[in-house]
Amino acid sequence: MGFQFFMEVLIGGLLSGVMYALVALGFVLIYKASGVFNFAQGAMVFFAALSFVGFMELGLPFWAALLVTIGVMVLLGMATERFVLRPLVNQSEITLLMATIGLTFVIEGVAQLVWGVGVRRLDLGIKDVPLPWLADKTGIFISQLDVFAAVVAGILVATLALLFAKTDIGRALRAVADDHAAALSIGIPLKRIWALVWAIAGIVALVAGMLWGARSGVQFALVFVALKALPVLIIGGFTSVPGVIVAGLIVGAAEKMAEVYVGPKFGGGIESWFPYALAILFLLIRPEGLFGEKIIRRV
Amino acid sequence: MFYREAGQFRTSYAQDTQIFPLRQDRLAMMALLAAAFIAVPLFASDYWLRALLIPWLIFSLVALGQNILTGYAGQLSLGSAGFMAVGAFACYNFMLRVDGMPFLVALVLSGLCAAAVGMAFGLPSLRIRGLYLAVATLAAQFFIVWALDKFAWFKNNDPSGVITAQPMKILGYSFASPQAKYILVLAIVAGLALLAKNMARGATGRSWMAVRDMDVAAEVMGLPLMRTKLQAFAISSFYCGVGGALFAFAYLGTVEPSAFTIDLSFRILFMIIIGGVGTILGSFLGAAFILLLPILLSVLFHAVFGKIVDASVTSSVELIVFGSLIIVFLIVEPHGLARLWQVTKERLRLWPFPH
Amino acid sequence: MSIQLHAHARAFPIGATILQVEDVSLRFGGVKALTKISFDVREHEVRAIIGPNGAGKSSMLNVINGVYRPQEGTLSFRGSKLEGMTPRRAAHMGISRTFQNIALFKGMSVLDNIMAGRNLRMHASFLEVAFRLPRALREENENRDKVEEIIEFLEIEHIRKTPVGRLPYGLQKRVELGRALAAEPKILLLDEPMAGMNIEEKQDMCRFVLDVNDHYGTTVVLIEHDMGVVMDISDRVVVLDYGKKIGDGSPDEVRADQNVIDAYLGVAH
Amino acid sequence: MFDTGISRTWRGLLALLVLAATAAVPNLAQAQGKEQYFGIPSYRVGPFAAGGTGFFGGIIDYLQYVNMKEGGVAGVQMSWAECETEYNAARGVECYQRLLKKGDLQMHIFEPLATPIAYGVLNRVDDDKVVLTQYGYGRSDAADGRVFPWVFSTMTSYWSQASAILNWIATKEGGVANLKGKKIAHLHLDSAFGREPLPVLNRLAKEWGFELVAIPVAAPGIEQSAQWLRIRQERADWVISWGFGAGMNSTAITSAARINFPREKMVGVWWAGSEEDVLPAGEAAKGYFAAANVPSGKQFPLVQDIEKVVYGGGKGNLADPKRIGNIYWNRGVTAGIFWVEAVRNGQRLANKRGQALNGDEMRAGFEALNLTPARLKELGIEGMLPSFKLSCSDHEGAGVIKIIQWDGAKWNKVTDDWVSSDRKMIREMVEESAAKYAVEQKITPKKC
Repeated sequence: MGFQFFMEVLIGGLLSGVMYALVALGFVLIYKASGVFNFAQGAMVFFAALSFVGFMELGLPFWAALLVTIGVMVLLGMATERFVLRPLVNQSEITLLMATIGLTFVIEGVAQLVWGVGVRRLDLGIKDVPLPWLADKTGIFISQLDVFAAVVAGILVATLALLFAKTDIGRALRAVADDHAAALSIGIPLKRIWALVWAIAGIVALVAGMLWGARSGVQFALVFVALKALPVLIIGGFTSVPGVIVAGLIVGAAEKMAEVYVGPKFGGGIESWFPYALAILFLLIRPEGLFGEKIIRRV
Repeated sequence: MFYREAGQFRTSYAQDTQIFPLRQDRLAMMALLAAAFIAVPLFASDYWLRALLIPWLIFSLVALGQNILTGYAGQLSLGSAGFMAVGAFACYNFMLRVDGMPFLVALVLSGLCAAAVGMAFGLPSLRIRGLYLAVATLAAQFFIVWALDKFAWFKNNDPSGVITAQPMKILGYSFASPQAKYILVLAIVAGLALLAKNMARGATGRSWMAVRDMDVAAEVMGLPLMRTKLQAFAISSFYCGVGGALFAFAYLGTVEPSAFTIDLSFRILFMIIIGGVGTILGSFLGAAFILLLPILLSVLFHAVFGKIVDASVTSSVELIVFGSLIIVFLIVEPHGLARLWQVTKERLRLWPFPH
Repeated sequence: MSIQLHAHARAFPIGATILQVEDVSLRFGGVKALTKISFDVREHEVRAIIGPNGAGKSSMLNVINGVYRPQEGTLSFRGSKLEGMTPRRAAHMGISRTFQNIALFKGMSVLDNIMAGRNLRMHASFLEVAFRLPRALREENENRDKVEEIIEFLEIEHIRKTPVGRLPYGLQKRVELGRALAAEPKILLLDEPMAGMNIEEKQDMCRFVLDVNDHYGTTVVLIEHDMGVVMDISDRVVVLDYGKKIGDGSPDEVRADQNVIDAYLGVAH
Repeated sequence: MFDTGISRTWRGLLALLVLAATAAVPNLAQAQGKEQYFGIPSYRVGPFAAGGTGFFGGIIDYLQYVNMKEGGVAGVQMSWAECETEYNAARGVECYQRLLKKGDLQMHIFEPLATPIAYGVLNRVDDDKVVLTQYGYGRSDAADGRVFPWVFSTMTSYWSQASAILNWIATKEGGVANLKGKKIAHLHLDSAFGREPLPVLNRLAKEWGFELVAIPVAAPGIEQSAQWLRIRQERADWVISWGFGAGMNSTAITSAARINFPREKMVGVWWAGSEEDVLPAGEAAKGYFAAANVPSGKQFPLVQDIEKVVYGGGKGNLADPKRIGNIYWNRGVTAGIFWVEAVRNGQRLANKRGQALNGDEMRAGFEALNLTPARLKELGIEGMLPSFKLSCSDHEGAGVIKIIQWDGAKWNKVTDDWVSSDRKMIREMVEESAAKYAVEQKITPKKC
């Protein structure tokens, strides 16, 4: 049992980490492009999943519902850019953060007004049970849904990477991320880019929402996955996509290890703060996060 | 027309540095205090005292603490609810375990406990800044609540894992009636607010703001960054701690650790952003906005739509309106209510002559 | 103009060496910012460090007041070696400075900025301040006297209560000088005090620098890459290029130095 | 498609605006002179809204039913005002104070269905003469009416529930003896609520010789892989799932499936035993057990009648009538029954037939709650509530539960008669704990 169990904890942890990273990804995209710490990401995850299920309930087939929801999220993203961010441009980081929290309330309210407060389940056709063959061969239990989620996350990240690397939009994005002023000066439509990024973040939220929803139901509690993403973010650095992936894996594995092997000594439940303690440790070593850009402070 | 500084000259630095250089302001402040201490207890209904004014004062105090740290010293922190919890549980235990412990002493001690904890969790601020620090301080938030929840000793092994505040007695008089509670809280808050104002306008405040605005320059001028930052954390946490103790003793009565959630921390940060970063007044205005606006909305909606519309709808709409108002407000006046007030005053000075 | 200023006998004749820099080398990773720099600063003199952009002038200043730690070489203050300098220690020793790109406390008024400059002279604890105990009040008023004097000296009475963020560039530079003076420094380090100024502003600044030197006898070490102004106001000049010292001496000597001329060719001003 | 979403939103807002005009219309109850006023601190948004809408909807539907069916209690109309608490202590206290007075009307019963809010007002109810009912939650030792005269943990406290659940597990295992050496995991929300039953569980673990493994889950509990890895590591025989909120509870079930832990070996606290708690888990929830203070279903005559009268009359409170007969809604109805029964008793005892009651009379009426089998039959709720009576010293009364099982579509009761707790032991513990509280708070227990 010993080693098997260890492997189970490790792999399980890593896979949970992927789930965290999925949420953190949305934060990074927006922060990178517009310097906004978008606390509403959690609400967006909830809203996206809820809308998707809602449309299915209205009788839309899976793919149609998916497309429509993507449409919704894109609209939401653009609306946010137009009505929240654009008027607040050049405001301090905190002000922007606070605005996104206000946005959180709005999204939560709209979601519950439009779709009601009922709890729904989301079936992606993959059962959340251990991979049979793995269980038979090694006795190690790994949920196939988690594996599926990991694969999806991988594809998502790969697509984004491609988007950034190969397309003009991507190049523009990177330019914006590097230096807003410069980007403007070479004629990149900043506002359009921001809207685009918010739209992409919305889609990322949808993916995260669907996977989380399939795992633990589509319901208000999905809002709180944002909290799981925060330590991941500071370890990975607000501006680094590979950063959050790695950090997600680290946090996932570490927190499970801690909860299973150390937790019992303190009566358990240390998962609530352990990732943050871990994050602080990382920060003390690298204040700008694992992959974040080094902060150079000239005199 | 009467709001003028004409004929009021400052002949000494002391006069120049007083809180209200204008006589009119001084009079207004006195009137306000008189009203708060005498008129309100006499005429305000129990509902106003027990449900609105007492919590408002308490949260103003906490917001003040947050403002010292974030507004003046520029350290973005999300641990305030945690520090409140420390204060609440410390006060309970002092009252419980030291017999004959005077309430006010317990209050101060609990503030000191919070200050100590605050300093400990402020240490990362020496190396981490901005949003990174904010998220890092969440560690305080979660760890404190976890610890208080986990170890039964803090709750005197209460099987339900809650503490029940002891009656507040000062010199034999027990502050039990809403009026008495209100006056006690008001006195404490007013006193601490004055101290905060003194620090803010004195050398202490200058070093905080220096660290906030340009820490390298501050250091080059010989300011000890570490001491200044930790001092800010300590004082801020002291205010939060006292606020937390009052929250438990003068407001909720019976509390469980999980009453001090991260959501509360966010709301407190909200209060200072909406109210005005780096202003004493802003803390009070912001607390009013964040605390009372949702209540106002729900009262309004129930009054208007009452039983006619499904309450689920009104509740959701309340949420939407609240969120939108926050966004709109941040757009219209990103410097907070305090700035708004200042501007109106400036206008008043020149009125009726437009500048 | 400065010539005249120096013509009459100085209130504080140039004295003994107050600061000695020996074989200082500074590297950032592989990049060599300073290599084996040595020079001295005498009491009450105006010492300029000049050189083209990227010559390592600012680095030199940052070494002097302990923002950077040189890998090699030593600093000695009044003959005693300085180990492990830190900005705070420098401040306590009476070294204060201004910054190339203004580093004022934007949110605070001119008055508060300069008052902050005197923090080393305020010893009241936060409790004394909070309760406005005698010592706190006394310190506040005494230091305010000094600060008002400086404000007068720099002719910025009219903006006393204005948040520095709202001031024009030139005035901000002046306030920063005021903040540095507030500490009543032995040595005043000025990092390109005239950068980005127009002629009048530059002349004002020159006047203030010389007056400071004259009036308080403050030793001034200033950086400029614009030779013109510097030559007039400084007693001695060190010339750096690519982190190396290529000249040292009176303005006239330096002006005549071939290396210096070469270094400055191409970077016409 | 988004348009439907938008237009719905707009319709919502529009509805409000339109209704704003007609808001002046006074509500029926107020029109009549005599009315008994209730304050309803509901939560209809946020993570627990699914339960809140059901429960408070049930209460309102029953009050409405009493008004429509029999014109109130002896002509006294039931009236009520609602207030959104968001399951938040501070908001809840504000609601309590707001609802306390409505014009010249006074609130005499407060049921927040939220532990933090109950605590927030615990120290206020005595002075305000408000009966604080904790329907299946809150301080277990509040069952001691001598120390908590105004608090009623009717009808089964957490401690009784825990003991009853263990009794049932014991019978499943074929007797207490067979529990020796078995392992029972107490998977609980890491909060006061989650730890509440530990005194009982630990004590019985000692007495019966099974091993108890307490495994806390940090709120909100939508990520439990670590906890279930521990359960797998410990090789637990049974898991008691002591969670709150659909998020945590459904996650507990799915996480069990992830390690092939048999759902037939899981028993949920009744806050983990509603439709909302299992639906998100889908297939995985099949076979999952839960405790219930009130079983689900429409088979009860009263429920059918409410559907006919209230919803037939278009006065139903549930947005989605399909939820009639759900656990939370049924619970709400029975809560309403307690209130109305209290009013009936109160009118009788104070012989104020056909008049509104004051605080003391309401308290007396509630304390006189006596649901005999005959009465249950009259009300048409046989099997929906156990037969029990309260007394001056015993504010709990029943201390029994039903065990229900999810078949993938609905809850079925597995025990026909109610599973009882160890009444004697629990009472001892209650009195002991209440006494300690009395000492700490310098309360002199009143004589009974």
